[in-house]
Amino acid sequence: MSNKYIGKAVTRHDAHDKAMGRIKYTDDMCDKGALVIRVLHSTVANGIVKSIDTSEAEKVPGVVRIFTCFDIKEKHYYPTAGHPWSTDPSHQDIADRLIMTDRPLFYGDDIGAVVAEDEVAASQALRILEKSVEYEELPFVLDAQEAMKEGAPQLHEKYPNNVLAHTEIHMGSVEEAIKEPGLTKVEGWYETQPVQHCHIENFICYAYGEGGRTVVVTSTQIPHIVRRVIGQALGMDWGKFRVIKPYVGGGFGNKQDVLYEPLCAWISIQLGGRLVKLDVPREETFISNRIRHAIRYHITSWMRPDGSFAARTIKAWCNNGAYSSHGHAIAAKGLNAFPQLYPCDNIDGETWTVYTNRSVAGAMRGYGMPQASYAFECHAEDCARAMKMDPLEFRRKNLMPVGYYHAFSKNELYSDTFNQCFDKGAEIIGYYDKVEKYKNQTGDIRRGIAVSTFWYNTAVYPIALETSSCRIVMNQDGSVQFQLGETEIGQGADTAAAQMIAEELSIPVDMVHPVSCQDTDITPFGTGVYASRGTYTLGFSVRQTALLLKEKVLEAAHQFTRMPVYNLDLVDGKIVRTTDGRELMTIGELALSKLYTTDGSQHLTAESTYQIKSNAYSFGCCFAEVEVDIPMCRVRLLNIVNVHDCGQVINPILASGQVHGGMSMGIGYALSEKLMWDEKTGRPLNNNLLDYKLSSFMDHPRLNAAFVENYEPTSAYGTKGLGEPPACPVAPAIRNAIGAATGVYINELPLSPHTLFREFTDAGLINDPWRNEQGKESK
Amino acid sequence: MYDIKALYEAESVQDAIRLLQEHPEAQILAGGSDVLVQIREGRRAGVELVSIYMLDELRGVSIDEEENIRIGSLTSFSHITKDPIIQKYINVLGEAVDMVGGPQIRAIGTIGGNTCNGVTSADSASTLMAWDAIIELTGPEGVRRVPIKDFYIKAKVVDIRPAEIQTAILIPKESYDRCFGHYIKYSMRNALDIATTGCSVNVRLSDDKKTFERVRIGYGVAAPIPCRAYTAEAFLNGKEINDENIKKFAETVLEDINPRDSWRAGKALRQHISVVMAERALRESIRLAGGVVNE
Amino acid sequence: MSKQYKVVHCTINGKEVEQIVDVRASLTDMLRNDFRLTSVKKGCEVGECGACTVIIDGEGFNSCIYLAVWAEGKEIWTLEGLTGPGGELSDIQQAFIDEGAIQCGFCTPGFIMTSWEIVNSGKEYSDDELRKLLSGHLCRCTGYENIFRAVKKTMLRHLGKFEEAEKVNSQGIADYPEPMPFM
Amino acid sequence: MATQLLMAKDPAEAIGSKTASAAFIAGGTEVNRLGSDIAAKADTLISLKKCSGLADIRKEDGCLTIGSMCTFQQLIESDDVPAYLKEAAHFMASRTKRNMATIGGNIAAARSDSYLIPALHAAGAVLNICCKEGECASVAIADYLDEQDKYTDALIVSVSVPTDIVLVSKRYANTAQSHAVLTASAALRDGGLHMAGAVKNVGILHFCDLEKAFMDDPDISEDAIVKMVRECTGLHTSDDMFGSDDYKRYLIGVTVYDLHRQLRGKEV
Repeated sequence: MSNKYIGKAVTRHDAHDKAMGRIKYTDDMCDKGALVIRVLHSTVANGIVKSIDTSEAEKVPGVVRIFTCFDIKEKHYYPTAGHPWSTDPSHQDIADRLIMTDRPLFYGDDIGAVVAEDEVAASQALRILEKSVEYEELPFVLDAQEAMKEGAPQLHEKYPNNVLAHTEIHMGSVEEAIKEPGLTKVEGWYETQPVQHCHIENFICYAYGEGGRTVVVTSTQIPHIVRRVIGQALGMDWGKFRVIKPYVGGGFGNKQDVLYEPLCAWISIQLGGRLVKLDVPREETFISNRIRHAIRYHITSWMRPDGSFAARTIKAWCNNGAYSSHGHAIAAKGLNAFPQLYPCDNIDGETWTVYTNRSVAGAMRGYGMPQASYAFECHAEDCARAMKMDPLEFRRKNLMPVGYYHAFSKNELYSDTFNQCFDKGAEIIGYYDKVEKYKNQTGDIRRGIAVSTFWYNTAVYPIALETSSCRIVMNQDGSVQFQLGETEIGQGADTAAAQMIAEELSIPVDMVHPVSCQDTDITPFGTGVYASRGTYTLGFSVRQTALLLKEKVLEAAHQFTRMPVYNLDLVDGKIVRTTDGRELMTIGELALSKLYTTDGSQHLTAESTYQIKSNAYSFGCCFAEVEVDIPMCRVRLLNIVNVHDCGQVINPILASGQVHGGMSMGIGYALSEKLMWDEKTGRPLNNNLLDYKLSSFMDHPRLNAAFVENYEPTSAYGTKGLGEPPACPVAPAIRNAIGAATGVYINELPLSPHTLFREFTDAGLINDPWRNEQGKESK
Repeated sequence: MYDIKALYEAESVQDAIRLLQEHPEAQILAGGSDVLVQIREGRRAGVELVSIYMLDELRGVSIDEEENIRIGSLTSFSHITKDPIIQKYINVLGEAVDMVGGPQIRAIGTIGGNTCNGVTSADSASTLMAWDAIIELTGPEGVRRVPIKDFYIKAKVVDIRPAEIQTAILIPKESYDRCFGHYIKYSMRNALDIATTGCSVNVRLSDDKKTFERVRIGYGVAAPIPCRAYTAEAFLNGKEINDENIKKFAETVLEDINPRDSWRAGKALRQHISVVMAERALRESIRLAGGVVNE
Repeated sequence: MSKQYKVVHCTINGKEVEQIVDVRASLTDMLRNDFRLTSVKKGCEVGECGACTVIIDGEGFNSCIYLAVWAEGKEIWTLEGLTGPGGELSDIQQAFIDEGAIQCGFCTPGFIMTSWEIVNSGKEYSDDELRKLLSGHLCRCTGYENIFRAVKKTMLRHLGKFEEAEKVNSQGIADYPEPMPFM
Repeated sequence: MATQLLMAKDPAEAIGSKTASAAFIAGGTEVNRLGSDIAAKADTLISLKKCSGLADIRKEDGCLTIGSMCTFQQLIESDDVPAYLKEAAHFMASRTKRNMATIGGNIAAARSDSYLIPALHAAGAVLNICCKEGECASVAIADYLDEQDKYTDALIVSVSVPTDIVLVSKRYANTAQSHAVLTASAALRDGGLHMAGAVKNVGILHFCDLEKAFMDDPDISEDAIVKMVRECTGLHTSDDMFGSDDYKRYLIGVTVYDLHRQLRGKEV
């Protein structure tokens, strides 16, 4: 039977309020009288805070209180990652953070805080305070491999050589396999850069005392986890805190970490529960929140003459920054994907997660896969070229085949996803004609087209707990409210859930009201949104809960219609006798009767938890067509198409919106975004929206999102993850397209003018006659 | 809220001058797109400000009696771009200021502020240099006019005397008559960005459009202050329009500019780009002037 | 040190108002704190992201780097002002909803104000001109695609070109006959 | 509706700007109370809060000059103010209101339940009033109340009251906070008997007939006095929420009789 709401372009339930501008984000809800907190950040990349003289700063009119790392009497180290807690200590995240530390490990670490009546007083005091800190400066290290060498500065005692974790995978025997005659060896170093989430709403939270507890209103993806971590950070019962998440202005993983909620709650408590607000300025969001891991890869493949893989090795160094945050999970995900995307019998792989004196890397859309996809797909292109095979055919030959089963995760590729996506994308962009057209071009302006794919799964089973809870309450008119543990951060999870409930209960979707603002006192437990788990995981608990509620409704209907439950059904908001299709009463009449009957009145509600024990591959590809202006070292993206198999699409407009957003993040990742530090001082160089080159409206062509809908058998509504996959294949596709246009294949990101100039010069595409004459060395 | 010690709002130019004399510490606030941002960053926190934003008398573009194009210093970028006089005689200036930041910045930013903050990356500066603009300053001793090449002293320092404000920017007729130009802004993204290097070229061709009567080329971010490549200009003036001369002209700019090495861009890249832009801007200027480059 | 205050007379969303402001306040501060117009958002406070854009005398400005005292005598429009007395949405707001141009919604107010200025200009802009006019706003969720479609469709409808508006679809594969050197 | 507020610096400025459409505001308990239309009718309020020279209390040979802006609470806490006037001030039960209400304001309001006027009237208080043309005059409070319209644009600067007289007062109200149906005072001074009262919804009355009755026959009976008041045609009381006409007349009778009896007990 065709769905009434699933798969339809239902308008976002909050679109109207957002278009009117009346939607309330955290700052909009905070009372104007709140005290302002500004964090005092370390201005050394590694060191010890000897003293902080607050006397001068305290004189600034309007300053209420100044806290320093020395005010922390009991040091409660706490983990910040938005992972579900584990009762098994060996699985728990590393607890290495303090709300304020006297041992700063990166430029921008938190060593104090000013509390003032307004932002001007706060910033005045902060500037004075910054000059009254006495540090013992220590040598620092910024590069992951450098940090592992003997004699490098040690950040955490328990982790010698700054290695947070080191894992390996071995299959078959590479040593033996490479003895096979006639093999072609392809080797490459691939370097990805640190980037930042740049959600337009900076992180912000405020806290106040109420009823003997502390309420924290925060812009977060993980309210329940935030409550637990505040408890851990302050050494207090978790129930002493209530966390409220209003609408969020984008998260992308940065708000999947606990950021300043503990510090903000602690300060409110020190001030007797006064209302205090901590609004992070953009410049501090860049360096003192979370960034994406910069990962360096070394991949080697031995190819047989027929273009198949005989053996492969991979090494990956993952720069984690000063604290653990998500720990080894990001590196592990990349390594785990390597043998699956291009299966091979003989594989040796290892990866390190390394501490450095840089901003802390955490979760960012893709969680290690955009980095891995860049390395894997650049390498795949290099292999195809080495074997003189068409890159697309090379991929079709070597990619994970239909029926592939991964024992550990129990994931299975049920459909011929890769080929379907390649075919659809090629057809939309006109790939084959353009490949012909753009063969062996010359001249200053050249064009190229290429394709790249990626590996991705959905949610985090079996690595960590996957659970989802839902509560649905029916009103007297038959309409319902529902609450979920999965948070709305702009991706449309609420609307997708509403469509599912409307479908399951067969009532109009505008009678299904999401309670979007989450409150740990009221909302059922949930671990929030990350790992593209939203629609997939909430589907399980939503369907289960909706069915429970339907049972109660039909049970009640039996009472009023005298018909047996097995002859009743709920169709288009009416109780229907299935034997002859007669409509017996409307859902409104039923709900009213059941609630107000004097014989067995009952409130119609259902609540349940579903623990998800399955995962789902969510693959796709990106076709990019570029025009390269070689003399000016500029790339113009002519056309770009992403094709994704995310199972059954719940809402085409919301789904394509997710793909557009991922593609946009991929374009910036490919061409312009990079966080930079001063090698000599460890100071960040471009932590603002002017010098950090986020793509503007004029840096994007039209974005095309297409879907291949293979119903996912393990999923409640046939859906699979879609939040992160679109960010993965774009950068390699653009790199390969530039290669196709110019013959220069670059193994580093971003592909900015600086990089292109150096690579084009080395490749001889740029050779200024005047440079040789005047002997100016070019570097 | 900004960390401003005091704000004095001038009602007229004379009132502004009086306020500046009364408060010698005070700095001038025009559109504020630079000053207010620097206050927030702390560099100018706690300053006294004399706001001249309300002085409509300093807005607008006109042709004065000496046939100079007169641009009021408080004219916003967006109004310059849309002004018919600019479009007719010096359209390149309209195009150049149309590349500053985004539409909203161009609505508030003023050409006076853009030139007075003395920054070499100012999008208007390289074009004004290339068109020998005259900066008009009004102060306690009355009106003073300074050629823009002398107005810029060193990085972030311009020739403004105490209690003086910039009131207009003039383009003499001799400068714009029969003259066509093109500006290229090289930046890392196509909007909301600061020039890595800016190159503005203009030409006046002979009547038969075969030879260069006068060529001028100005650069932003190729030196601590906006500059001209005089050697390259001298080489090309009077020469025939052909590929060889154009290429030689483009290479000769290197003798006049000395871009620095920084994390924003390496010296080698800046040099290379400056040469490529010189050629492309020149060719476009020739096209605009109706000239044809014979191979 | 005593604070400096000034009375500002201006029109906000069609209503004449008077407000005492601290001369240090930005227009964003005045609109958000004194008039509770919380659609005006703070994303960077340095005039980069466009989330604070309001219309002043017909032109879009970043209100975060615009002093409140400069609003004297000006006519200011924020997103709250575009909705009719009975809650009727303007066509540009409806287009943002219909085209899926809204995700997290934080950049939406700024974008809609600039778009409102564009579609009410009565002019027809090319695709590249549209991109340039909207380039003062940063968005991380949408990749600008659906926003572009919403603005283009509304612009065409304002010009009475309804069929052409419906043809603005998402399958935007463009062909560029000539090379486009960067200049 | 009053849109202008003028903070008068001195009496000259206060009087100078007092036009027909302007109103003085002293303590504000009268102008700002619920139901008052003073502010509504005026276009300007002239505040005397910061007006110099109206708040001090000066002792001069046997009598006291009290600035019109002295508050009830200042009267109570002052060492110089005679006991009878403190007692009258205490009639205003609310401490916070006493901190605001002024003696000048109470007189100018001339309410029919005034706290102070009966005592001031019985004591023979004299008001020092300044008019527009700058000249000031001393006016007995009885005369001021008789021709109050003459003084609408004038300012009461101070009130002079005798200190060494015997004066007793009585006030009847349902609760401490509610309006009094009768406030009456009787005094022995200048060799004579002076009685006055404020009767709700009637006004300030000078009981000269009763004074004469007591003077003529100090032992006159209570019934006679009550009968006299009941039959007094000059008195126009009416039934209202504060009591019936008969009740008020009876109350006046027994009260003045009681006051007179107290005075005789305290004959100096």
